[in-house]
Amino acid sequence: MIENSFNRRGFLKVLGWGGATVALSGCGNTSVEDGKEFVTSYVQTADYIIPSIGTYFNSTCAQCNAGCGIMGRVREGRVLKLEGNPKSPINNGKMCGLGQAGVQAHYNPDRIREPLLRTGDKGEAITWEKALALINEKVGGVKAENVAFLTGGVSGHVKALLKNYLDALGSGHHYVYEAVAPSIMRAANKKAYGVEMPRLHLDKAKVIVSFGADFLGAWISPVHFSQQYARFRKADKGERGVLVQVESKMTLTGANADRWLAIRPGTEGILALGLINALAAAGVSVPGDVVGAVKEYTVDRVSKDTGVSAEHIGKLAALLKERSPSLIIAGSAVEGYAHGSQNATAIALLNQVLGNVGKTVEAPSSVPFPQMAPTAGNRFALQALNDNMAQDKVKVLFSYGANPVFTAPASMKLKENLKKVPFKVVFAHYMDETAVEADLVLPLNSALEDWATAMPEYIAEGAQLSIQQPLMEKLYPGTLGMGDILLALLKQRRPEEYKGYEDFYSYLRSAMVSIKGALGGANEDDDTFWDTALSRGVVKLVGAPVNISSNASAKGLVVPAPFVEDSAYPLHLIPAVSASMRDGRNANEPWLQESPDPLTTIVWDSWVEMHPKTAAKLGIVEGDIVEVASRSGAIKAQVYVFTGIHPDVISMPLGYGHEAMGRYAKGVGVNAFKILDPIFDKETGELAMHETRVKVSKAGQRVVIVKDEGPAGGNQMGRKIAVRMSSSKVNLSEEV
Amino acid sequence: MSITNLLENWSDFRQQHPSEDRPHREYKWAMSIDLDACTGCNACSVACYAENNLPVVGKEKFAHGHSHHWIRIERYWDNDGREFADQGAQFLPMLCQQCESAPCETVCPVGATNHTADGLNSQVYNRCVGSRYCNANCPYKARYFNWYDYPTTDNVWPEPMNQQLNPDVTVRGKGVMEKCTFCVQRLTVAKSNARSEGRSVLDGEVQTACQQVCPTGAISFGNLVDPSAKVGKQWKQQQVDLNKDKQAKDVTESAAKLRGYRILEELRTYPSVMYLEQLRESAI
Amino acid sequence: MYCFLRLSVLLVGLIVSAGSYAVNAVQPLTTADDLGPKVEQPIEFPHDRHAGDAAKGGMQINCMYCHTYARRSIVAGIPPLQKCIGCHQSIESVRETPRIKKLFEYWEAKKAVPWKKVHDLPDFVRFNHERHIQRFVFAQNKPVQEACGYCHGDVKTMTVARRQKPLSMGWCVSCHQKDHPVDATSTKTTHGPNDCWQCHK
Amino acid sequence: MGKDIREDIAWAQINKDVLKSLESPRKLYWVILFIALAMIGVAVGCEIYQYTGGMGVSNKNNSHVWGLYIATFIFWIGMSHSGTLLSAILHLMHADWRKPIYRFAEAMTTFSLMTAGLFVLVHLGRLWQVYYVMPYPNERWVWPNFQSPLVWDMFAIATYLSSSVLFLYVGMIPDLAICRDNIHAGWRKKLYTVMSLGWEGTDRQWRNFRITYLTIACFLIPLAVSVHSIVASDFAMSNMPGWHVTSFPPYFVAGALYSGCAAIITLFIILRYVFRFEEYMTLPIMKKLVRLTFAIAMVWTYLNLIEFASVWYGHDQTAKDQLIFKATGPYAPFFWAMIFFGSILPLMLAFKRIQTHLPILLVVSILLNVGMWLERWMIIAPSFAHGHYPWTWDHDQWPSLVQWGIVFGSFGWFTLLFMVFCKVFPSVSMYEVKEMVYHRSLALKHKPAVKGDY
Repeated sequence: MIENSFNRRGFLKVLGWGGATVALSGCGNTSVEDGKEFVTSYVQTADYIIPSIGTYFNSTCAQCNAGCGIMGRVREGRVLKLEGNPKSPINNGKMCGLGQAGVQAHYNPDRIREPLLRTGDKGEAITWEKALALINEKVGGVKAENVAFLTGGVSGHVKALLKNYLDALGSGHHYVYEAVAPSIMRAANKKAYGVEMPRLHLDKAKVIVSFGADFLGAWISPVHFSQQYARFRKADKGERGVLVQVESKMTLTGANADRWLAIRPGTEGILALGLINALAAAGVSVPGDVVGAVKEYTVDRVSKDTGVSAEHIGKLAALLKERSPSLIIAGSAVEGYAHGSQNATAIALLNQVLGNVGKTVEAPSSVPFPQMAPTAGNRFALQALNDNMAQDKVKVLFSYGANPVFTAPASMKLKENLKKVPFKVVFAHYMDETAVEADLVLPLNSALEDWATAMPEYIAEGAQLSIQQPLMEKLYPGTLGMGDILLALLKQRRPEEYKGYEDFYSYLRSAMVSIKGALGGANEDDDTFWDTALSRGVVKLVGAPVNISSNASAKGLVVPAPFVEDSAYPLHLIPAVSASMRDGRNANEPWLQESPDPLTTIVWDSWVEMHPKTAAKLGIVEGDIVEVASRSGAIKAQVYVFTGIHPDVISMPLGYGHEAMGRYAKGVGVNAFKILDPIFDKETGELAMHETRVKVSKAGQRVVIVKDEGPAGGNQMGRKIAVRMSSSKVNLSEEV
Repeated sequence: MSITNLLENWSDFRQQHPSEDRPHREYKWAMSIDLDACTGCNACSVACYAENNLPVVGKEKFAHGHSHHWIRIERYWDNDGREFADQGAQFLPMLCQQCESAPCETVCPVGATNHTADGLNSQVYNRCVGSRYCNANCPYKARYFNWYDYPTTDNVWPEPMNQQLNPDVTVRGKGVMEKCTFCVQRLTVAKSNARSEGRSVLDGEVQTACQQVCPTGAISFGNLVDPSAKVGKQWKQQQVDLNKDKQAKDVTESAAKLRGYRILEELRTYPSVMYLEQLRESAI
Repeated sequence: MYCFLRLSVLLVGLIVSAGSYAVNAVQPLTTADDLGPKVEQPIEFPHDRHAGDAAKGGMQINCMYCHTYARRSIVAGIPPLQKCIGCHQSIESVRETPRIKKLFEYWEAKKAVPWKKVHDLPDFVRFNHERHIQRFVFAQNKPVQEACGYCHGDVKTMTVARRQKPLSMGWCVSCHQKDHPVDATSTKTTHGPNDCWQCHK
Repeated sequence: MGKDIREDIAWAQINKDVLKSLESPRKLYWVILFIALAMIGVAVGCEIYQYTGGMGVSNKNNSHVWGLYIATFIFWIGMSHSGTLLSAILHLMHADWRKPIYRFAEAMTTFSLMTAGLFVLVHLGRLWQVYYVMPYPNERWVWPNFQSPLVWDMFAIATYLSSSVLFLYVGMIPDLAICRDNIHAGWRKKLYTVMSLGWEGTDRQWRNFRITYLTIACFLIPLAVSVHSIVASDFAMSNMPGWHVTSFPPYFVAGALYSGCAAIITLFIILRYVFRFEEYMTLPIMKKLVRLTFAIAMVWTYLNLIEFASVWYGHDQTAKDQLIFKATGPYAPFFWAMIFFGSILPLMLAFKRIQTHLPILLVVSILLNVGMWLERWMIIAPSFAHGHYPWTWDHDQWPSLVQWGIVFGSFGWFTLLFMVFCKVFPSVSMYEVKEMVYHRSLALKHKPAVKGDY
């Protein structure tokens, strides 16, 4: 591997000239054709660039918000494959499938290639100068409070520039929106521990009880957690950690649990309190007020309320008592209810009672540059923006890194409200559902051709700034990076302050160099510091640990009784966040569409998961098309029957059902966001994603599900293929 | 080659079983996959698409069983009729097992699939005539046929997606069989580098794409001939012998605590991939 | 009856003699020179001036001075324009010749010279220059021009390079396998490895 | 019960009757020819579509890589065995009833082999590279893989085809001379003149002819047995459950003879009608043929049962699962149809009345061959659908219309070749019928004549 200690600008130039004459080799079985192909030929080149040998450059993955370090293999000016950056403490050289598909986001044939201005129903290509001038004009023509900026989670220098721009406008309306984000858990953590994102140490735990946290699949920082999980399963001493997953719909993590407990939806808090009660009874020291608060949660009552057998509750309590430290995690299945905050608080309380705080739940580090610290998105932001739009308070709307038209439930009427906004600017990679509604669409560079910095919300150790750098020359001259656009917009407002920066790159470099002391480069000259930072891909920050509270207190904790039956809408709908689809932003990457869902092995479509009992009751078999109707709407999809789901629940994956975006995403599956009911968490006002009740009826059709699994299903038919044994028989410490 | 040469070297043209007296001398590439660490996340499969120029066939062709995933994740349930799959799933990454006595090699009419001196089961695309006999004889069904001409099929590699193709790996046209190669393009580079320096490839110097990406490190890969290689130590510790079709675990009572096994070993294919059994806690 | 017998004896004799010829027949090897097509290059590069013998007015520059990647990469590579300019900047005598003027035009436009491939291999073949240079030049101390010439012919007598050898599989194998039986257990044979995956990718 | 060949028929009459078939067949002949051409058109269209689009259009997949092409390939190979049986084996056994019918049976052998050969090409993913299968000294120093049963197949079929053509041709020489002498103009005259190799019927020529014919016949018998044994090893050498069966070679040979005999019955009836051969293709011959078919059917049934039993009582659970799947899974209707057509239906042939009832025999013989075709398909498809590896099982892989089209067209191709042959060459051996008549009349001289039925 060759590191990049060189003049960055020169490198880009080299690529430019080289890239222009590189013929694509490796395709097809062509025969000897002397004199037809071109030889890779450079004007100038660096010593380390050798034709046919890949050069690796470090950058940061932008496929989700986890901020893994990546290492792009570049050959003859083209990025071919992404590997994990071994120097990144988040992913230590490893990656997930979603991250691998980053090259397909970059080379995607459906990317927008030039700025488009709406004229009637069509988009007309315009120049960047014209586009930026138009923005200047529109923004100048309205009051500052009527300008709104909607973004996904942002951090780093782009966030700092964005803030400056909004300040320059005098508008404080920055809505940070993430369609699927653990925002209720953040609030509950803040309340219980004093921090929003405590650091979890799965590898130090002997028992993990996860209440619906899909930490191996799609939850917060899955690659990092997967690595911890590997050490948890096979610790240095040979002890094997025990994973118990409690949830209503099996996630990838649930599929890897030693015991997967199907629980009635929404009763996770009750089980947590029941476990505290059982632990107290077994002699674990529990503060008095907590004992008082949980004493009515007897095993029998909890078993009745949650549907988890008394035997398993007892075993789980015994396990937690015997093997310490343990780790209790509250995931999205817990927080998706009107009482989601209470659920999460109850589970945090269990952690505190078990004394895990400080052992497996640790304090994060403070971030030295708050202007670059991540702003975590939530759904409440969209709600607020939507209300403002409905009241005609928004005259100019910018949207970046979010696709609200796709991810908003139908009941929000977001699309209609959006029409009330006279001028909508969307920064986008694809003509997605939101871009289609825009008046001005500005095409962005892909993450592999753009400069940026990122500060992940969940950092494994200390604090760090991840650097995203171009791995190749821009594919299309008509795209720009978000940093460049913001800089250009700022030059309109504050020309004096920003005229010294030719482009975002020069801004970023001087900004980084100016704080090199805090970035561990105090003794280096500017060039050395900058080159080292780029070649590492991550810069360590010095931050102080913050305090974390381990005091268990049941103050204000009220967990409501389980749901009452709803005869009109008897089933709960769980919108599932899958590891590759997430909220649908990556749906146009064909590798992800063709990568089978781990549990159902379905590809290229959405589906309805259903327990055999429920299916039998409704007379449904696999492949039946059913109508799933909530109070807010109805959608149709194929049924997949399996035993990894509670009979009161059905589940549908999110991220499918695009009506625009591109050839691989459009028309694949249905959009489960649309039918979510407007029910909100009582404390935070977040949309309660799991609260929607539905009824299911057969639509009459039946299809053959397209999936990898054959007619034998998951049955091995007595053949020794995937084998399982009891962990007590094995001595892992003897193993290599 | 003249016929005389053919006759003289007949025994080397015959496919042979591995044996103690004909061991691989420098390299024997092998793998071990820890099913207790595998979470079934599919990262390996996507990485393989990226590394080996696998076509995305689309929904319709996938429905007809024309998918290309050299490494596929199989998901098994072990419910025994219980109401819930309450011990989770059993995930199994299945790839070409690079059998030492590969059933596919003996039946190929044109010799397009051969055993290399490194103990790999090679597939030469340009020699393949597409009789598909190798797939018929593969008990693991780990071979994938190019039912269509994907390089010229719409939306498989539309411009500019074709720029992502790995130049070190041939893009296969219609009518040829393909399969996992243990990332032979990486092995060749590593071997060449090592030879320039007058040494053998070191353990960890070369990784397969699936191994490199795996977040839990479930896949180990290396040279069985190298005594310091992790994979060799694993095989040894698990008492799995490349050249046997019954292992200690199958024979002796005391070896029941071992986790290593090879799939469908009784067919005497002598696979180069050892799996480690998944574990489940009995206290809960 | 006798006629039939005679006929069969004749037939058997024919078959046996044809067979015995076939058994010992030499393989139809294509080691003979096989001149490739003339390739039009953007600049008619005189290999003879640069690499030719001093007696014939050449400068005897080492092949790997320009084709510098040959010893460390699978391709020999074309030198970057920078390298041509590096020398020609200070060679005033030819500065105004048409070819050099063209060269400087490319340089001033910062445009790479679109050289065409003269020695093309099918896309499913991997040929490693590094291995061959390491073996012949560095391990066996063969003269560079001789080692390169095994496959590229006598380039130092040409202007624009032209393929001289067939570069076909049989031609490669004629070195790799001649007199050396395959070995299923080791790639270390004296005349190079010969399992398919060494060259086919 | 019909009459056997008359002993007193004049040799000239025989010539006249047979040569008539070269000139004026019934209208049905042309109808059949046209239908055959149309069928070939369908197949050619399908093949062009498959060639340009890729094998995927035939709707096979990665776990089910072989389909109807291989099944039909074996079917045609099997069909070819009857000709050898009738002309070579029965020739050596001096069964003289074969004489009026062996010619067309032999033609059938040749043409069904030619049809089978096409399926090898149709099946290949890259048929333009098919010459890689042949061993020829080449520039690349590469040989085919001599361990592969497919290479054995290639050798076996090539040898068998060339020997069959030779056998057919050598046996035809005296008849070609008759044709030469009786036709006086046109391209046919030239053709017969060249092909009869100057045959004049001298004693020396006859002697040499007999020896040559006998030698080839002796050579052909082991060849025929080995050909289908080798085709059987395509499967028996593999490790697929349902294929990995030791008894496959004799089972395949029996099946081959069976389908061949059934096909001869079918063609017998058709030729008898179309070319008005009632005088020569007589009912007593048919009766013998039907009895032979019946016997082979029972042998086949026995071998089938052996195969099932050895799997059922064996230790190979996978093979047993596979057998149960065949009998109960989605392929069950075809499996039981095969049992019915192959083992139950031939029991009808045991009844004397049916043995000479041509309409019924026509239907039954066709159904027997449907059963035999199903047998081949039931060897291929269920094993792929339900093999070693449960994850890749594929129970509902139905062949696409492209596959059916090519299989359908192959029958047209065979019919075309066969019908053109019958129109151009004498499909009843004139000289052997004469011999037969002569021998019978000799026998009559020594014995009092028996009147009435045979």
